[in-house]
Amino acid sequence: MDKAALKERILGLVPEAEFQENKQFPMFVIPPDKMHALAVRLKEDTDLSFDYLFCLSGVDMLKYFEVVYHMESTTLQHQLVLKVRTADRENAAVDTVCDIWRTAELHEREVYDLLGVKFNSHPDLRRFFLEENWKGHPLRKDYVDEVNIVEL
Amino acid sequence: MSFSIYDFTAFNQAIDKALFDNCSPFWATVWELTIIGLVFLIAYALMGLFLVYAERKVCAFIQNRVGPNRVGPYGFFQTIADFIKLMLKELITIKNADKVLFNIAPFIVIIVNFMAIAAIPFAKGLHAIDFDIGILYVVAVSSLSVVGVLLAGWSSNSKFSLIGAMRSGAQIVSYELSVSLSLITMIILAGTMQFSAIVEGQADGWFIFKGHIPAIIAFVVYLIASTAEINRGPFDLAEAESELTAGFHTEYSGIKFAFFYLSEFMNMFIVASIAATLFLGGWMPFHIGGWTGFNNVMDFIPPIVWYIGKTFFLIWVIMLFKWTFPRLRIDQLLTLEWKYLLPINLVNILIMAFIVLMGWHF
Amino acid sequence: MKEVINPPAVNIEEGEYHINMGPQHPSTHGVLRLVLSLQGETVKSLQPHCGYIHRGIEKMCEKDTYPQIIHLTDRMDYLSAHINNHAVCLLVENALEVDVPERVKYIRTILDELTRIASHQLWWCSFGMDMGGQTCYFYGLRDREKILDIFEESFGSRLLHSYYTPGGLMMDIHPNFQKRTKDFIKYFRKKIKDYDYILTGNIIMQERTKGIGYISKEDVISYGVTGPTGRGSGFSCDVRKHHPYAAYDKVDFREALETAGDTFARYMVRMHEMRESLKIIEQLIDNIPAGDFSAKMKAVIKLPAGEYYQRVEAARGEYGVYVVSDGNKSPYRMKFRSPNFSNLSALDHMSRGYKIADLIAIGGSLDYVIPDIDR
Amino acid sequence: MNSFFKYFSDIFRAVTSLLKGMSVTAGYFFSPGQIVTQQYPENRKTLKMFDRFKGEVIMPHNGQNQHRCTGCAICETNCPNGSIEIIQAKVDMPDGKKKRIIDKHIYHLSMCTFCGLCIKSCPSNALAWGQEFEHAVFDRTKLTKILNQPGSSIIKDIAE
Repeated sequence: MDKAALKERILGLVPEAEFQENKQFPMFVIPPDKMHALAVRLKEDTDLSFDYLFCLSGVDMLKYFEVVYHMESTTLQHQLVLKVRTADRENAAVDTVCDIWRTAELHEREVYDLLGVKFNSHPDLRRFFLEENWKGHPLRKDYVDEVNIVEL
Repeated sequence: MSFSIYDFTAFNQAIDKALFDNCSPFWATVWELTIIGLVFLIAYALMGLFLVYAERKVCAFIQNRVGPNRVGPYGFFQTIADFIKLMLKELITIKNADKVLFNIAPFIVIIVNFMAIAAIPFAKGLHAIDFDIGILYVVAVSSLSVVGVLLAGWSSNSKFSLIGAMRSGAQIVSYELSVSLSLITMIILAGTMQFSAIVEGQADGWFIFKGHIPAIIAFVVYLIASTAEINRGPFDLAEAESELTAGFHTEYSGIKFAFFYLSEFMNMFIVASIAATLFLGGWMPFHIGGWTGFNNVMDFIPPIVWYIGKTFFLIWVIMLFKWTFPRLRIDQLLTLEWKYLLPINLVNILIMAFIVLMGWHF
Repeated sequence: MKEVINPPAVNIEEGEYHINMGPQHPSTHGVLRLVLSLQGETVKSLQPHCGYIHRGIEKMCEKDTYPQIIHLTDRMDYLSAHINNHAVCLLVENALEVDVPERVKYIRTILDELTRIASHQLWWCSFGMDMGGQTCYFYGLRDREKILDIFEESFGSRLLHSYYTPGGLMMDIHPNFQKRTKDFIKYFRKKIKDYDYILTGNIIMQERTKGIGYISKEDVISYGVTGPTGRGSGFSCDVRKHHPYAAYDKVDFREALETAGDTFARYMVRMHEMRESLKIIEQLIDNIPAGDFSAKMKAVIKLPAGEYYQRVEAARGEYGVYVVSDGNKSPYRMKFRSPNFSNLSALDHMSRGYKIADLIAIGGSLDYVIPDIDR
Repeated sequence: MNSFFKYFSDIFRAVTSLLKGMSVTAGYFFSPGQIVTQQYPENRKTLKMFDRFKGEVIMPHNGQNQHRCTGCAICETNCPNGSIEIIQAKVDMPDGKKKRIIDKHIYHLSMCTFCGLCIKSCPSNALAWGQEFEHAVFDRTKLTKILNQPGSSIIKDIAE
């Protein structure tokens, strides 16, 4: 499916989605509550069949957190990027997709560890890299650590 | 007192006579035992150190390396340096370990080694005891070493050690069978269990040549099974460095670790000596029945050289096993024993018995 | 007493016990800690615990300029350092729409493939050692040394090269480079037969790996397992084929695919890949076009605001770089999609129900590099 | 009967595969000429690193104790982890103007990652790779080096 067809298809599934212009991949911003249902459709529908989630990253945009899903269909060879935004900095939470793509389990733990975005109904949401008693989330832009981060 | 490198009988008898002439029979026996004990202790330590050095050199050459070459010429004193280091190391005591068993375990392994060595004939007349059930004795004694390994693993209070010990238990118990059966095959051929008689019986040709194919099969089976019995690679599941870090001796340090390490090499030596004695004629030079001239030339080489040569060749083969093959898994190990070695062995005994019965051997 | 960090969230059944494998263990290939729950010797479940060498590379990248990031990506998957650097360079070049000289593309492709061979050699020898055959380790390292010598002569370092820069290369290749590479191909074609004799054909090794650590194609895709591990289960995921970069569209090579999905299949994929890489190098080494070794780049590289993603095929799987740029000289957010990270997530699934010894073999066949997981 | 033959063919296959492996290792055992180990401290005299070997960053000086560094501090900004510090000095030129020249080019070898960005970015080619690789010292402070030699000056035509 090419870019235009994908755009139409996704907007048909989630009318609230916002299309973003990008040279590489078709990119959409999805409302957080719609994400999980959309993800199920993306994997199940035969004309989409996005079965391979190759990257899941979290970005701190200061006003909001963004969780970015890069996915690909191994059969149809098309790619798609979805973004979910959450404005709450204290209790940022997004629905998990690790029941759809198993690879998300560790990726979501990493995002939770480093950015503090919680994932609802994740089976085992613990810190992945840092100790359990670590304070703060290092990849946040407002994170300060005078001991470990050396300013040059 | 006559001393000959070809025959130690007269030399031993002279010492024996001198002691009994000068002391009461009780003290003479005590002196004899002390002398033998000291000689064996020194020989054991030297042999162990040399074998460690030999293994490091052999594996180095196999792996395109030079091996130890810093201490002494060609690194010959490397193991002595290592031994001194191990002696000086702290003996770590483990919390919640069973202290008594933990301390006893290395000694059990070493004592078992000594007991087995006692029966081996090194040259003509050069052995501590010449039992008439020598083979039975060696097989019985060497199976005791599993006790040491099991105790070491169990008393360490470490899961890695425990897994290693349990593996070793299963392994030694099953491989004991194949070792004994392949030895029985040769006993049938030899008609005796006495080591000296077995060696004398090979004066006109080694058993591996005299016994046709069954002897060769028994030899191969014995090599495999005994390698497994002494926990050496590819059967080193009890240690399994890449799986269990060091298996049953994970928690040992210093001289206690050195005991386990030394005993592993001495086990290899014992196993190789038995194989050399039973299959390759022990200290008996290479003889071919009827070729008197050739036999005389062979006789010129002292028996102790023959013995050491054969033993070290077998040790080299066992080392080659370790440095070539990947390790087996525990279920494969047992499959190999119960599905392959044991049936082959049983059939082999039958064939051997048949051959001996018909008098088809040389 | 200090509390146990990250206690495992599993219920202990009767007869079940836990073992900490690592962070210091001979066959975790670094500081990976696996909490195993065992029943006898059978693995019931497994929990990876990472972060023992987490260096915060993604955070550091936010302070560095794009040419400086190169020296950090070196240190992630240090065994495919060139390929990691390639990803960052390609990302910057594609974002700025720089036309990279053909010569650079060819050299990069050759070096990537040499890196892949070197990495697979190290995998082979450490896999052999995991299986208990220590001699493999030395044979693998001996042959890898030849590649490292080529690297050292051409750009002075053996492991962490920092040779690629956005726009081209640090310096031109050494005059001896082609000759040495050709010598190496000749040498290695001979030596790879030893590999087959010692390990591939060995009955013990085959018995220990066939049917062990099975993972199906669906699971592989779902877990995002790529590289030789994914291709061992029949997941055609070679980025070089599907999204060709550098000079990969000009060479003829076969994507090594196996369908068995067990440890032996993964082993065979890597053995095939070494041979395919030799083929790729052979096709390119005599045809390196003359030209500049770098495109003209500005002194300060600034990416236009936006998001960029670049995928390359590293030795262990698909390596991705995701950059959010706000138009400054350093990225706003940089995320690395490291192949080992996803591959590790499947380890639990693969090893359940197998023995400890199998777990070691499965781990060896995944070929994880811990700094790449931890970043 | 079929399984009977399979049993023995299995054994035969296994034994041949093992013998193949042993032939390789025994082959290497008996050919010590293939040993690849380098005897390092002994071969110190003959050991020569490749021309491009990245041992350390040095500042080449010519016979008159002159270097090419202008003290522009581009290498300092380009260094990813702050292993270079430039200390500049102001000198009075004969025409009365003040001019900044290099006072100390401090190089922390302990922090250097050998990425080569300083050498690549230097506009006057003042830095180069040195082949020295035996960096072990007993005191960490000895790893901080001053690259411009004491009393050195800049080569005239670069200063202009």
